[in-house]
Amino acid sequence: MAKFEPQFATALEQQDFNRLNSAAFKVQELRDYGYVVLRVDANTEGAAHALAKLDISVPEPLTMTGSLDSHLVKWIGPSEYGITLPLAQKDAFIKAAKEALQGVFAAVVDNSGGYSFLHISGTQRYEVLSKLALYDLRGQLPLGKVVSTIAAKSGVIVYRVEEESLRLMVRWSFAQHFWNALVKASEEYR
Amino acid sequence: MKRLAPQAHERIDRSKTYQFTWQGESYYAYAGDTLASALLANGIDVVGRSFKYGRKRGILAAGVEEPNALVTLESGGYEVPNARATEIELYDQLNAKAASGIPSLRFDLRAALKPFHKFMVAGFYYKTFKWPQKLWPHYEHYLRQLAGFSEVPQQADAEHYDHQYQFVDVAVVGGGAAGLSAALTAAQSGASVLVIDERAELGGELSSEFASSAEAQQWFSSTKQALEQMPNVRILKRSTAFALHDFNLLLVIERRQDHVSLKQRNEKQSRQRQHRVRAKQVILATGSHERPLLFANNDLPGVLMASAMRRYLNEFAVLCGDKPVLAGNNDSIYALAEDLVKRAGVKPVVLDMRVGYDASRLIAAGIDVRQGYTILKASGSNRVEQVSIAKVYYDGKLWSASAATETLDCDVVATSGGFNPLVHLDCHTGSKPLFSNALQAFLPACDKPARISAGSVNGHSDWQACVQDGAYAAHQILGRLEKSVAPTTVKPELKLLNVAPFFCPTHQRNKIFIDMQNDVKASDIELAIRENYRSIEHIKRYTAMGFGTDQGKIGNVLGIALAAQLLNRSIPEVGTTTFRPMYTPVTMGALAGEEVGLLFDPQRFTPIHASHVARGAEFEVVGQWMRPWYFPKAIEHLYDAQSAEDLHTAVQRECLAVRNSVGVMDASTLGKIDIQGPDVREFLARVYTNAWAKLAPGKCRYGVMCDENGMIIDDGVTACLSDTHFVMTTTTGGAARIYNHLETWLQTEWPALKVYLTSVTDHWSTTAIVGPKARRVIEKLCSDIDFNAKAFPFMDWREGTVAGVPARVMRISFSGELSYEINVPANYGRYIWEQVMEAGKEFDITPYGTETMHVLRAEKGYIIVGQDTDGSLSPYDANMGWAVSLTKPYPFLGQRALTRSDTVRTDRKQLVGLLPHDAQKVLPEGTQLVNAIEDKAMIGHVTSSYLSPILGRSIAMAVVKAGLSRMGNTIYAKTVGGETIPVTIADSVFYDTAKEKLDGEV
Amino acid sequence: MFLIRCPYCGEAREEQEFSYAGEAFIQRPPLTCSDEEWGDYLFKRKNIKGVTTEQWLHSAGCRRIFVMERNNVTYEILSIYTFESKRGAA
Amino acid sequence: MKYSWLALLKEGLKGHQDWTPTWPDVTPQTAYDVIIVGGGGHGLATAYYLARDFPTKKIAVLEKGWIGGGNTGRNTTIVRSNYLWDEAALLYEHALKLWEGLTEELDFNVMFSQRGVYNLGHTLQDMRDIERRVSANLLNGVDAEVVSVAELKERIPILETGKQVRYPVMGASFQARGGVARHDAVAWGFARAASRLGVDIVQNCEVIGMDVSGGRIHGVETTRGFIKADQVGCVPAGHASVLAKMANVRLPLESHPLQAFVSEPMKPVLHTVVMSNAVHGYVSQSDKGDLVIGAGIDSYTGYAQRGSPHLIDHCAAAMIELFPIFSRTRLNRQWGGIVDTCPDACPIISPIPEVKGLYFNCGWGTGGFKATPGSGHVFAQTIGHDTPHPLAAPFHIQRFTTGALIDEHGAAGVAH
Repeated sequence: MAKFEPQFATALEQQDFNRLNSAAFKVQELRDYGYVVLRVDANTEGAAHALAKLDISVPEPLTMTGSLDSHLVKWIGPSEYGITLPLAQKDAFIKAAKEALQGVFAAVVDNSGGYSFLHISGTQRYEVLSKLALYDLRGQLPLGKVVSTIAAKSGVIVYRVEEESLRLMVRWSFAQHFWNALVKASEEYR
Repeated sequence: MKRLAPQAHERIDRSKTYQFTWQGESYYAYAGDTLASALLANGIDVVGRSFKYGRKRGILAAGVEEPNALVTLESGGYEVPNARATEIELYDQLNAKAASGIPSLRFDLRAALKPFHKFMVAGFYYKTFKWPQKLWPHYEHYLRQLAGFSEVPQQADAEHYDHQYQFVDVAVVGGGAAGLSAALTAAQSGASVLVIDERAELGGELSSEFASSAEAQQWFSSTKQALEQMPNVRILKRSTAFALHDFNLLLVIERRQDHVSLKQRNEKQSRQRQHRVRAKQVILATGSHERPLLFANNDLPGVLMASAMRRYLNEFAVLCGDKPVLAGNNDSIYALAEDLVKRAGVKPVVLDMRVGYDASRLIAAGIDVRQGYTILKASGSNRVEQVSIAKVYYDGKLWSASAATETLDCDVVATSGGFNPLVHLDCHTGSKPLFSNALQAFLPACDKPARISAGSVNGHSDWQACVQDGAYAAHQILGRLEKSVAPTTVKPELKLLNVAPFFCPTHQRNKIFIDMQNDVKASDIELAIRENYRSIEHIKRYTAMGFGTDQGKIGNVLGIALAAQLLNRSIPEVGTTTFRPMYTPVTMGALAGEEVGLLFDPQRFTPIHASHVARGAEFEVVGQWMRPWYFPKAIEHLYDAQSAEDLHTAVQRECLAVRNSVGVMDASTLGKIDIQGPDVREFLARVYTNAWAKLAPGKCRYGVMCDENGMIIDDGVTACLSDTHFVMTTTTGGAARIYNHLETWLQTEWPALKVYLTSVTDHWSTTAIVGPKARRVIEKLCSDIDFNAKAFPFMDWREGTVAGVPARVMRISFSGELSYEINVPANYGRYIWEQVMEAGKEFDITPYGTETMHVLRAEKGYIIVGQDTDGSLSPYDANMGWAVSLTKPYPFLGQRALTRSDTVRTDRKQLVGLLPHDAQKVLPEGTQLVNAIEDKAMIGHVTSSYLSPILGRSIAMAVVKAGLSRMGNTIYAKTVGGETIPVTIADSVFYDTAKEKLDGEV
Repeated sequence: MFLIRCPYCGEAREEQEFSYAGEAFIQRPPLTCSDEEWGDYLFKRKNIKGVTTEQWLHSAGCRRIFVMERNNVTYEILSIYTFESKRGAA
Repeated sequence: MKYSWLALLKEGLKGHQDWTPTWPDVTPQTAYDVIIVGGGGHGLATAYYLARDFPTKKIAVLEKGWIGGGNTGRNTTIVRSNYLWDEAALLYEHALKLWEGLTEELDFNVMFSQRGVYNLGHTLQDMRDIERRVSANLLNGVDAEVVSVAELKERIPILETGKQVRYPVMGASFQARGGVARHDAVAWGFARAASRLGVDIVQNCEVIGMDVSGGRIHGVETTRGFIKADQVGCVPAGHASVLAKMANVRLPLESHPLQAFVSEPMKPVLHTVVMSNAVHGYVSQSDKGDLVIGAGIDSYTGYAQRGSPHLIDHCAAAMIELFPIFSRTRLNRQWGGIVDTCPDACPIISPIPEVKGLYFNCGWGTGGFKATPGSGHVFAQTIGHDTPHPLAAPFHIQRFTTGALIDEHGAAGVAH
């Protein structure tokens, strides 16, 4: 058998990121994050115990707990949490989660490949995004908040962990369309 | 008519002279002019022709209500049809021509038909051109040529548009006295405020006051400055709020570049932007439009609105005539008279229908003021030259005019017949305006939550009251927003302009124009009522009143008042027609915004897409996805450089490669749903028609899904990972719909079922290796799975490492060949594809697209939901009774429907195979089927049809009435092209009926 | 143009995030029902002019389905609640 | 008075003083043989054909507002008959044949303009569906043809037929006999013709109750008093469910907003009707010069005659996709109708089994206007003979029990 060197690619690998790289508007695609969907009713006894073991405190609606360098737990819906974590830790986390939740009505689903992870910054970020997003990202997305909404006719998850930037997840298959929309919307600021 | 010497508060900049072209001739004007003021300043009277009679028309108004001065602006990709001269800001090198005139503004055929005008009354076409009916298209052809204003631009748009979503506490519509005052009060509380104004400069009608009131000027400057400095205030100028929808969704068009000369436009910026504003509270400070007096020939050029004449005078320093006659039924005309004396030294004749207004100041200044008089008729050829006036009397109900008339010479007539508050936005969500007798006007009801009106839209006439009303309105809504507010302001008293009741002279009503643009005359309204078109909507539709580009902004209320008089009813009893968006016309491109071209709808791509592009694939649109359709090979020619295979050639090659060796296809677009929980089996058994209780981990099963009507809506393979964990696949086009469908059932009907659904469509990339040599390819890439046919049988799946990547490999088949579907996370999708291509090189592995996939599955009789089914086929109809289990402990979706009297009929359309007698004849898909050559009664249609390369003949799938019991019968396909093709009904499995190929090369 | 307060997300969102999912609380008859009862269940809707009780799915948000009482003449939203709360109350 | 050029000439010379009411305003009598509820095109057509074919019956049309004020006056006026399923095609073809003689029949120019209707295809499946529909049309005696992209470009030069758009056009079906008509004229023409045959047309008369007992109808309660009748035909478009409720009948309907809009009037540039389901829009240019554009149905129910603006935006984008030169034209007015839709997108033309003497004609979805004369005719026959007209029989309400749906959703698409 040949020696294989798997090549890891992201959804927007083919795009020229220099096109969106100004002080006014800058977009980066983050390669090093995994995404795990956790479905569980945290109020059940077994679940509470397992979550504690995993060091997960369940966030309130539209908020996040944890941190990006271990696991950032996003509220997606009732009994549904999206966990962003360093890619290198993903498999171990899934294994640990599945073990901890053994016997509990829960689901742990790897959805890392499902998304493109974007980091959006620049002084005009809200001006650009307000052309595409149905949600008031400028006024209604303080630090620590996460929303699932629509932008450029694509479903997106937008969240804020830093003062000067936004993070956004868009499904892989929509990523190129979303990119094209960002390029067009930011044209006047480049 | 001329430009006056510089005026103190004019809005033109005389330091900048612009050249512009009108009707092919060159003129000059100043920065700050509108095209209308520039035309007036250059002495141009006739700017348009009317719709029906081709009558000469001049500029009537100064704003968006203008019905006459429609122009075609620019050309090519910058052409603007039907633009109003009154709203075009002049820029250098502007090029405009009249939008009307057949063939020209100077000579109009419709005007030449003058002897026939008396027959061309409202609705005359309903009574004529009837016989013979067959000739109507010919009449219509000529009538169409006479209609319409501008041409549609001939080129695609050179500019682009965008949208912006805005979220504010308070949106203020209108930047006049009331709007600015409201905005300031609201902003001072800390609320976020958006001010929307349609003009180039804030101020609205207040600007006309600057000339006479230093106080107004000062208030304006300080308020404007204050607002501009507040960080919580955003001001949108050149922006029209054109619709107000429920929950205060205010739609605004901002004209970002229309005022810039073509050379200086910034192509990176949108031409116009649609703001979609969600405001917690809306303040409507939309103002009002003046309406004219009615008299015969009131449409002559040189007859205009008093407020327009005042605006041209004060803002643009344009005097519309040296010998003005001002006529009105309210106090406002006196302000114009004063300004004319002060600014231009012109002494107008002032006619006031009423008596009693104290005009002593004007009389003392030597002005001829005649109270109790009005105009009955105007005359002139290209422009008004004379008016006949008469004394009028009001008996408490109706006006009458004395028989004796007097003639005055004049060169301009300015009239005011009262004001129409701009209630439009308030009415867009269904509110009905309320008629005020005191104001002789319809006022906004403002009876929907979270909005309030302020200023002259409420009937206020002096600017101080508007300022006060604006502050009052802001105060009201701040209370609702729970913002800290400044001390209470009081609601200002209404200062009445004492508008006299409606009057329409009784003579020559066929010369009195109610709706100028559509040539609706007073006599047309009389005729409509005579013919029993008595509802205001009937009157409108019969006469076309208010149908124009101005949507009756000037004429409608006059028409309503006349109708009320003729019907002997009150104005509120007659009511208004419905106000609907748009308030003023909106560019189609601005509605669309950026979502045109490729952004019209998302294009979805698989992780392998770039590889397909590199291999020259042609793509097929499936749902939103772009799927490879076929992979044409380049063909070398002796002389030409190169061309590519056509669809047919490529598909033949691809099919044979799969059947004889190995092919590869991208199956990533199939929907995938991860299903977990203790009740998964029961859930699957409820949503699929077949049984799921015994499917062991490591196994896969095909399932058919029905709706509650018992008809097939989806199908796919579901793999069992463990007793509590399954992964379902859905059709490509059905993925989102089925996911929602399943969630809905789970959440509403079966909340007790412990099942979690997660869409993982995008996470997995799927590469299918298909063909007798598939095993040999995959074995080169994966060593930790035993691919022996016995160890890894059909409909099993295995976890393993493919080319170094953890993968789920499923042995399922949509072609009847040995097939492995390799599922890896999307990040490795393209890599795996390329590895497979590399490993398959020695077998000449052939990538194939959806077309070949379709042929291969049709050879095996596998259905495609949506192609072979259309929502009217049950599993039994599809000959898939084997996939229906009626013995499950709980009914599946649609189970009950399968036993209805019509659903159990044996003569329903059923899915069968067809073999054309001529084996080279491929039936067009969709072709209908009949029993006998001459029959017209259809018994079914062809759903799928191909030339099968492996069989060397044509095959088809079809639905045929009672088809399953008619094997071997000959029936006929009736093509659109007129052919009748004999075909034999056959089993739908055409190839490898013994399933010998499933295990591939042994 | 609806602005809908999702009871799970706890804040108002644009209509485009939601999918209308038909009349709420339609009783699903048992397998033993008559053709007529099944036909009524499948197709016959109250189709009220006035206040309707309907299901909406927050399809682009939390993917939960909830109940909305809405006046389909004035387009006023009278109340929004979850199925759980209804079940709890019943 | 017969309408003609001569009449116009005579009246014109007299100053148009002697024109008589197109239909007289009447006060309702206390009893009729047949009451038609709903004074839209379908209701007035029903009354006209009833009066014409059953001259002994005394007939009234009760309209709650003004005639033609519902969907008749708010649609995009497209007329065609190229439906897929036999039942629908035969019904609409029956209507189209009546359209072809309607102006003469009614002595009122309804401006029926057979300028042809194109239904565009944008995907391979669209093209299969087109082939299927055209093939069926031809066998049903409905004129139809499949048109290639190259041919489309020849016939409609302003149509974008290039490949560099999101959903390139791949071809079309064409019905040459399809076209448009003047919507208001249809209502007025039928009203005039019906009233000349003795039908009472009563405006501002809302039905607020039905007298049903002993399994049959005895009359209707209205805002202008009780009116007795043995037969009541309801043709209330979007309000069918409201009316049915009065007789304690449930219908398989949902009423949704359907939006449309028009541009400013411009010189003629589009001489036919173009429809596209895939990009969601349909357009023709009126004789006045307006581009008349129809958008999609809002997903929710609504009786407010307004819908959501994002549908309008999407439809405008669709129009620009098809006709890039429309981008700079300006839209003047938008509105919404209320369409009552059946689960199988086909109408109900049916006696009500549980109430003798009560009939419903409803559920036309977006297909109502084009059916007006045919719908009126078969409904009149159904009421007159108290048994379904053969063309109406498949549209019996019973089909929702047996499952014999006529599925126009499947392949034919939904926009009209």
